[in-house]
Amino acid sequence: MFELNAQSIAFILFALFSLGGALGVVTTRNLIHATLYLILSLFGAAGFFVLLSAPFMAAVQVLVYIGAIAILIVFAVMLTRSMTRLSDIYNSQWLLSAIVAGLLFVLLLVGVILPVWGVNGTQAGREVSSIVTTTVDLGKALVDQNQYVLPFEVASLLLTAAMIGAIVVARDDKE
Amino acid sequence: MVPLWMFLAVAAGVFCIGAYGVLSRRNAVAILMGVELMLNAVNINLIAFWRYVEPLNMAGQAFAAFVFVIAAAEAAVGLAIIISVYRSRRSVIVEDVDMLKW
Amino acid sequence: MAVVNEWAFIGVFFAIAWVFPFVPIFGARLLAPHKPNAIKQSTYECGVETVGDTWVQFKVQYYIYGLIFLVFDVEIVFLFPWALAYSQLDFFGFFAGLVFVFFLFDALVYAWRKDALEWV
Amino acid sequence: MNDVCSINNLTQCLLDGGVSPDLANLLTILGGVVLVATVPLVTVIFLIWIERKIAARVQDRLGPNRVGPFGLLQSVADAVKMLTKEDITPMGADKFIYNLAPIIAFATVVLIWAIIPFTPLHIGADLSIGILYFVAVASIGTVKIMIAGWSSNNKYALLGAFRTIAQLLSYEVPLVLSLLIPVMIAGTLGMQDMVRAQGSMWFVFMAPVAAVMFFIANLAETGRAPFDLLEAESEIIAGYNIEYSGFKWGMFMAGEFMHAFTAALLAAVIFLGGWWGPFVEQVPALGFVYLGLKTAVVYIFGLILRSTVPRVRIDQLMALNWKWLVPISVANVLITALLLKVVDAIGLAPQSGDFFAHLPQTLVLLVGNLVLMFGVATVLRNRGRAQRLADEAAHPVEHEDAPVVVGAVGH
Repeated sequence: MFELNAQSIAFILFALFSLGGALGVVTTRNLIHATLYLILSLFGAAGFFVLLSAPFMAAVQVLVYIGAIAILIVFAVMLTRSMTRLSDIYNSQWLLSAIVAGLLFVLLLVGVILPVWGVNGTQAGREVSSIVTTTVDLGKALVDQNQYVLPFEVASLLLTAAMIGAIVVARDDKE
Repeated sequence: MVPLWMFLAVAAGVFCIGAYGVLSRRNAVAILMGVELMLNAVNINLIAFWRYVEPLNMAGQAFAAFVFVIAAAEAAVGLAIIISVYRSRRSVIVEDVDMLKW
Repeated sequence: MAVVNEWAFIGVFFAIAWVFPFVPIFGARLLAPHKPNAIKQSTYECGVETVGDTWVQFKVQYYIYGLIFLVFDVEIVFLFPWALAYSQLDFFGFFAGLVFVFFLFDALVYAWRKDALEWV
Repeated sequence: MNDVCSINNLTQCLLDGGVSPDLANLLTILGGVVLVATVPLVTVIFLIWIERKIAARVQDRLGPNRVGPFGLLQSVADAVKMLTKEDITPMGADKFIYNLAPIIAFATVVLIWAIIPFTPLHIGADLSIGILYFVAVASIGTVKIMIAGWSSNNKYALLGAFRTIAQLLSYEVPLVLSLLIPVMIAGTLGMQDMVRAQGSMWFVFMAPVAAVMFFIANLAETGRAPFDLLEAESEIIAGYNIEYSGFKWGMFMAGEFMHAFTAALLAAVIFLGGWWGPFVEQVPALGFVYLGLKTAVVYIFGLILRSTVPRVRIDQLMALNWKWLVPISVANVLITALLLKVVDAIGLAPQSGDFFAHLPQTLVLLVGNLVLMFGVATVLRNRGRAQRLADEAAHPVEHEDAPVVVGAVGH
């Protein structure tokens, strides 16, 4: 059921990136290091998108998350000087949070994922289609009046609004 | 091909780690990074289900695309708020920002 | 199969590309002298001794540029599928793109009028 | 059938030799990767020589002429020198990240070469999202500068890194916007298809504004004069790589030289028809020659520009991008989109692949671009005149003894 070929090796590698990076993000004291772990984790997810035949999404992932959001986080870390002052990176409820997160994971895995899509799950026998839609179809769907043209325009409006709001909030009015 | 449940398991793992970060970190920027991880886990799920269940329907990819938009807007506004709070209160620790508490 | 091969090529390329710069750097480590001392390793800033913390306070303007870039980047990325499918779209497709770009331009005009694009 | 083993039939050759299919596949890919990745390494040695020679000629000097014929081996000598230089890690530096940055700097440039179509047959990986791959890899470039500046534990390195990141981020916007136009005309993101679509007409004739934008944005992305604020010695003593020495510094420099060349290569592929030229379909190897010639034209133009114009200030740099390049690029996207639909509606869209079928569409797009250029020129002229009049009103100049301005040439 799980043979060792190029795809599965790549999957294991990306899973390690993804999970290891995520663990690094939540455990590192230095926030610049945490951002680098975040980049690693996001890169692993981009690898998943390639394996799932959605290369456009992989490119967007690298471009938007690594090229823009990670840089923005670094700017914010620098602007708030937030890595030098913290003596304690976790709050008082960290143990409770860890238990909740662990329980949530077990619940998701044992309660939902394995019974439905696992080896003997109810949906395990589904045929996986070898035909997939391409980026051209995505482009058509995004501007089709019966599909996603409204969300497409609203997304643009949302980003504009976010930018205006962020400029207003971030700028120093005293200047 | 790699079975679907493995993708889902990794996504669930990333989501829970992100949730742990959000719940336990004191620094606001670190909390924001946790939120980004959670959004990213959702994206892995969306694309995995799109590929394995409905590869001919654009909904999965289109939804993932809009999640990107949300993530970008959230990072931009969230970090702007953090910078603004830091300017007025000289702190990015969420417990220090408790004016609305009673 | 061909598609998988293309990406396998990229994967191997990612693995190999790190080796090329690593080899000479590692070679230099073997060949070059290595005699560190405190003066040599001290931070070089303008010839005088360095003062204070490296984490100087940065202007918020850097963040504003990053912010505007982020918004533009995300919007342009969504224009790529549109541009890719453009020859197969009807006039409504052009109109949808026009409205999308109009909002983008709107954001730029706002930032301009609010002097958010000025360096100082 | 074919007795000679070459990279084109390596898989078959290995299979005949009794190697298992998976291993044969892997070996083929590995061979291709090593081949594609070695080309930029060899090229960069000559690039540095060409760059120094041309800069020297422009400034009426001789340039390197001692080591080897015409000084050709100068770069090799430099490399040997750098290998034996002591490499200093400053105190307080973040060791791992400090060492990682030059590796990323070089690797990200090499990675772009994976998608360059050299001839109709020779391309590393013809990805379906080729152009976006380039944009994505290029955007990793900001990360290397950020971590190099941060890990050095030096105020000037950090300040230089922040300025550089602001510059790179800003100029990425017109860069990516200008790439939308070839994608729109060709209807593909793949690099090989992009070159094929230029068989009868290069995109530079259909989209000259986009080509100029791509060129200018790339000058800024690669840190070439007049946008070389990355290494502004006079303002911020060097930039993000100030604390690096030995071969690590060399990696930043080699990466920069190669990035400039790679940008010229991409401009040739996307706008100047790539490997297209006479008889290239009969003899695919000619593609290397044509692509090389076109790249050389773009690259040498950039070099001459580099040694001619002085450096801009950072506020001018930002204003140029956000107030000129970005609005022009956005307008250009809309004009091209509208004209393409109009051309389609009145039936002028090319029906076949030959030159005359493409002529009407090209002319319409060219006229649209010229109108845009003329509009920009008019705005520039009017604003320049208003500025001049305001200046003269404020400071009356006596024209007889106007001061002689000694212009700063190059650096």
